[in-house]
Amino acid sequence: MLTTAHSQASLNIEIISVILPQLIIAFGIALALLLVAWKRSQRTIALFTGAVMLIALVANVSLLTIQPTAVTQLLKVDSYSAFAFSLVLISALVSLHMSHQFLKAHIEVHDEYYLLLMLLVLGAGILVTSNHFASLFLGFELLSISLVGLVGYHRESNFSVESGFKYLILSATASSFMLLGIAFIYSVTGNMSFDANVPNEIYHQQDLRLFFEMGILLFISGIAFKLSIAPFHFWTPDVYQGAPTPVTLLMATISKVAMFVVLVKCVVAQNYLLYDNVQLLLMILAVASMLMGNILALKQQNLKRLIGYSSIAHMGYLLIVVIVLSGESLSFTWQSVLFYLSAYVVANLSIFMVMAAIQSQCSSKVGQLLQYKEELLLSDLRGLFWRIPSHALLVILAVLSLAGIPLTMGFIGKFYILSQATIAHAWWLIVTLVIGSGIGLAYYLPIIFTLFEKEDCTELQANKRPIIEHFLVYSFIIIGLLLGIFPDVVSQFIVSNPM
Amino acid sequence: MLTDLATIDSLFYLAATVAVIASLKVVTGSNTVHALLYLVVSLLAVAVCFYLMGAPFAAGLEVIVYAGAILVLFVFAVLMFGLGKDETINAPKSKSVANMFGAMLLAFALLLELTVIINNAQIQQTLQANVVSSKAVGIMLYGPYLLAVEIASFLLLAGLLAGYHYAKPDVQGSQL
Amino acid sequence: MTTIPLFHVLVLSSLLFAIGFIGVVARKNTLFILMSLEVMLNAVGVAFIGAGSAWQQADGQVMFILILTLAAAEVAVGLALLIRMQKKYRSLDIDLLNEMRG
Amino acid sequence: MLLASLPFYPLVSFLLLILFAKRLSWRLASAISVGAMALTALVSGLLVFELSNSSSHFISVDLWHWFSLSSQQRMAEVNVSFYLDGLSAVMISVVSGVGFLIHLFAAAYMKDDANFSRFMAYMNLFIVAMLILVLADNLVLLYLGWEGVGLCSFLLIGFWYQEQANVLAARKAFIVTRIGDTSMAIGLFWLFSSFGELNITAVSELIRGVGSSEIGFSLQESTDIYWIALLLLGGAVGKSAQLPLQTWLPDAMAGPTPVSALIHAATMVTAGVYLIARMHSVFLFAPEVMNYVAWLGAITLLLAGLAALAQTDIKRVLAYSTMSQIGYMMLALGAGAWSAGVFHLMTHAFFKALLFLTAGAVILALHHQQNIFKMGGLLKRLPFESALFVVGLICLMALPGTSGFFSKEAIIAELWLSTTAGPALWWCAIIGALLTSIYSCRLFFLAFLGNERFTEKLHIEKASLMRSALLILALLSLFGGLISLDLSEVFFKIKAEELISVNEPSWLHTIAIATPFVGILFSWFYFKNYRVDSNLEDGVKTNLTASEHRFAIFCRNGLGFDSLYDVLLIKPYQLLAKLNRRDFIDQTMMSTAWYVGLWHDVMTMIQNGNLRWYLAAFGLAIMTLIGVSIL
Repeated sequence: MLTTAHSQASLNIEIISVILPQLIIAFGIALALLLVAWKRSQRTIALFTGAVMLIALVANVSLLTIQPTAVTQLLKVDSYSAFAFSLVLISALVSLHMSHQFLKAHIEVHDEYYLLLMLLVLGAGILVTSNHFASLFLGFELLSISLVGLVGYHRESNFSVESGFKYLILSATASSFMLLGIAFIYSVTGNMSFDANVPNEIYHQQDLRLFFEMGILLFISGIAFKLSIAPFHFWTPDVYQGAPTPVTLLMATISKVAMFVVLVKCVVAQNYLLYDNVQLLLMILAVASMLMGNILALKQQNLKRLIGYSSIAHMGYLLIVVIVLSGESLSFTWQSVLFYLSAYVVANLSIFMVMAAIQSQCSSKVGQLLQYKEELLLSDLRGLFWRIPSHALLVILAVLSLAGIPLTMGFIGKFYILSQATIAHAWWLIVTLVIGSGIGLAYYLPIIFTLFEKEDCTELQANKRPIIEHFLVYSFIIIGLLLGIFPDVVSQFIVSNPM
Repeated sequence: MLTDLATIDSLFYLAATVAVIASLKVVTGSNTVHALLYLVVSLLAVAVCFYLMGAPFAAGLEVIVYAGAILVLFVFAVLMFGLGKDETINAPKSKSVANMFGAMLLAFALLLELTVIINNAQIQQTLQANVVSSKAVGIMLYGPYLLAVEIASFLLLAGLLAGYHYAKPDVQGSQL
Repeated sequence: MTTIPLFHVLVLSSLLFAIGFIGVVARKNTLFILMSLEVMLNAVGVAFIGAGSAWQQADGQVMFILILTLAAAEVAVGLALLIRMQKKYRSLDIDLLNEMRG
Repeated sequence: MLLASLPFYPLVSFLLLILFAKRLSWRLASAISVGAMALTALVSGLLVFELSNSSSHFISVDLWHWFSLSSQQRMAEVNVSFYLDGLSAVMISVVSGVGFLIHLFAAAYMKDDANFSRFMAYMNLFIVAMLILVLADNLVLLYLGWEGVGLCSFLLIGFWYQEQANVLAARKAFIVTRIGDTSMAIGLFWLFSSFGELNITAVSELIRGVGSSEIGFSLQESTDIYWIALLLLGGAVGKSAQLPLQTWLPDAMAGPTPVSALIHAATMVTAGVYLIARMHSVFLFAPEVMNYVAWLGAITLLLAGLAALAQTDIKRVLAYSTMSQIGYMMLALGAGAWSAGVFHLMTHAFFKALLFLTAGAVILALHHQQNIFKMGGLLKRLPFESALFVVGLICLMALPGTSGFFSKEAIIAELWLSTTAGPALWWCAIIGALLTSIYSCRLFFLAFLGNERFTEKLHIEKASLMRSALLILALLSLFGGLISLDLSEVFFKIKAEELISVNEPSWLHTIAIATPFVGILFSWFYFKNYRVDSNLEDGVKTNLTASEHRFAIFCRNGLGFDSLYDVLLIKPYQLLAKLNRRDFIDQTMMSTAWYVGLWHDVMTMIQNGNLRWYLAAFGLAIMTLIGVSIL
């Protein structure tokens, strides 16, 4: 009576090897704490973090073809989660490089930044593998709390407290809502594992059914908050704007990837999420996000806010896959979701990389101190093509991919979504997607125009750029080009699981 | 037996009412410290509810950790940094008897309940039958939920680090 | 089975949650918002304990303990932020925090 | 394989030019780009030769596997592979042949531009995209080319991006055509979801197979086909500037003239025609849509003809004329005269490229003066260009013997008896031909005859590159009609239709051939004051109202058309011209943009940065959702 069916799964070596990447990160955190006690140096800790993540990434490679394996009842590792975690780790590595550029100009040593970054990655790792509401909730919170620490990290910034508080309070509210939802679901089903079977009699008891449906709704709205799906998107642009650029990148990539993967996992496993009411709910959310995200982005001049709004729209597009999900084509669903997420992540990484480069270039030395450029306007991109063509090319690729122009990954991703939607005959969603993408062009294209505009002032000193940055920029150009032309490369990594 | 069940029920509803009223006082209050104390009352009432629902371990934790530790953190913060200042200025000055009476009534209701529960053997017996023991919770925590506990420790670490970063004094002569 | 109907426990929890949420929305003082958040989290705890005892499982209590850790972490960060806000704005009025918009 | 390499010559040239943009001299840059085009033209010539000699009706080549779409029931491989048959052979010869000539011309025309190599790079890129479009063996690759040409068109219209008007025109062109593109994309998805195939040949065979079998289509399938055809038509309408998405084309004339010639006359705008011809199997089984195509073509034909009459800018006249000629092609396609439509596409590419390029030479000579009211008397001053322009115009008017005559007559001949067209559309085509000759003559009289209103010294460039390109095009325009096109292998007929020539009145051909001459005569008198001399001041309006009494005199002279023309032509024309001045479709587009902008403003107000409002919105949203989903 006291033990559930899964409780006896012991932790043997085989199972531990499955969550090795997560364990590596966790040990990395513990070691980093010791390292801080031994020697406080900006460079050491940054290198250490990078090494830990690289090792985790390597450890993750062998998991890409793994059969679904349960690790206690909390986690379940399969090839999809491994793929998603690689995306997370890659984004974290890029962000780490950007963070190091951002932090190294300061005298103070920022150990806690790197620790929080690793904690964030750990949270994401738990989320993508979670198979239980408890681990979902813990991953969610680990992600949120570390992000709260990070969004307001630049304490001298005017926006530090504001964005910190906005994120903290809204995210705490959202997680309370989500928890209440989980509690309601649990109170009706008596099991918090994703694999649980929902007793049918729920639907005959009026009061329980009410709580059950409310539970689902609250749960989804909590997740929707994290994914910044309208109408739970309000925080997105503000926090994006206020956070330091590397942190915004983390929010735009890691948090979105992890949350979406866990949402799909949950929906796939718990088929009650496919009932009509829930579908209607998701459809409202998707339509609202596609329209609101695009419309709000329309005349936006602040680059980070623009990306924030566009992320709202993209999550709306992606939600379509969940809505039209059916039991038969699970592997296709996963393929679409992961491919779209990879395209989205690559595009975001590219744009943020350039944004960070511009920010560091535009920062001006005031006496001893480095005045960090916080606000990044669209006009700051003006003439980039004539100054640093490689960076501009990267932005063009990324923006085209986000807009879904052919020969980019974004196009293939949208193609996947649309073909799923047409199979399910979800015409309304398709129409909205098309309208949304149409509006989207009206703000994506001006970004490209701006790159080519002649700049008024050329006084910006051309700092010497670090080699890693060159390496990253060129490799992302190549990745963007190659994956647009040969998208099969990515699809091959997304190995379908025999369920 | 029936009467006893009815008693447990009514005790639960009483504690629930206390919790609701105290929570209302928390969100409507104007004096920070008063609101915090009402929050303690609310938490204690909820602890009684837990006890009546057959979760004595959770009830204990609610009192010790929640009311005892977390709220004390609040109180410390308020007192040490003078956070409640701007609110106390606007607080009503009148310490009317009715005001105190309300608070005392809530506390008294809880006290009454506790004595009734502890002294009534039959209630104890019924509760014993339904209890989910702390042993079971422990087995769960260190069995299937072992990873969750580990993750929770990382969660606390994250909270600690974030809190440390925000609260530490600014370094002189350095941006950031 | 306990004698208290699950439905009633859930109603209690929803009630407390609603009160907390109203507090979060309505209060201007950031400290009160944090307190109201605690009320909300506590309400969720009530729901979990109720559900756990209805099913006679320890899972509910385990979740409660996890929520407790969350509450602790959240309060730590929240109060630290509060202190910064007090230093910077000399006030705890949440409406001051609207520089970013549009 | 030769076929596989075709798009790579311009691609390589594009890469070279874009990489070494600033470092290349004019000579080198033009050598690279024109050389690549020459190679392309040569190879496509070889390919056409190979195709005509080979026993099979097509050549195909697989390059690489692009991606695969799978669902439970179906699995569609999307490959990058090319497919060449009669239809695409016509297209590649036009694209690479005319493209080559225009590159040749452009090399001279744009010589002094600072960004010369960027310009040539875009032109090459356009050729790449266009070749991919016409050679694609599946619809996704076709769509890629489709978007690619759109992008290049956008880049080239906005080539002189320092000027506000050009940028606006570029944006407008891109966005308006995107409306059509999305409709097309939806059509493709629909096609995929109902037939599970995206390969063009496979789709055609599938549809033909089911359609001509005993059972035929189920009700669901025929509705599907209807909608797919309609959505594809939407794409074609956007790209080919037909009603109601035509507004971008005249504005697109802001780009450099070779661009107008290449993209907005000869090749890209005919992509819609190509698409419909390519997917004719789908259209054949949706006769209603064929009928729409025909009517759409006819209406565009007439309206654009009328609009061309009222223009003052020489390039805009030609742009409207392009629209109207594409209307002819659409009409042909709608009537099931596939070969005739494609034939007209080809001849039109020749003479319209010639017209645009000559116009470009004239404009260059006149220091970028494009207003025809400020020209006049150019026949004496620019005899070479004028002669070529006349050649282009007589082809446009389809005077007997020219290429335009052959193709246009072929179209008109098939209209009367077609099941999806009929006499009404035949009359439209005739009136269209009449309009064509009227506006052509008006253009000629205004710009080349009469007194010299352009007083400055002409800037005459005797670049042999330009002139040779123009000459070849002129020859093609004159004699292109003699090329015989045999596309019977490409186009599928539902059943062998018996030619019932009994029903066809014998006077049809006489009228069809006579029409242009009537138009010429009409305008000879009607635009007399332009022709002969004039006391017209600078920048006179079309002043039709003023010349009303002249029209009356003309009528009294008794050609017999008087009352008919007055009712059928002049009155509606004035009305339409007035309407079109304000360009109300344009207005609708703009108001949509304004409306979206308004929504943006409203939504931005919601995003007010106030945390408590966000929280309240959170709660409100949940409350609303509970209301929606539970109640």
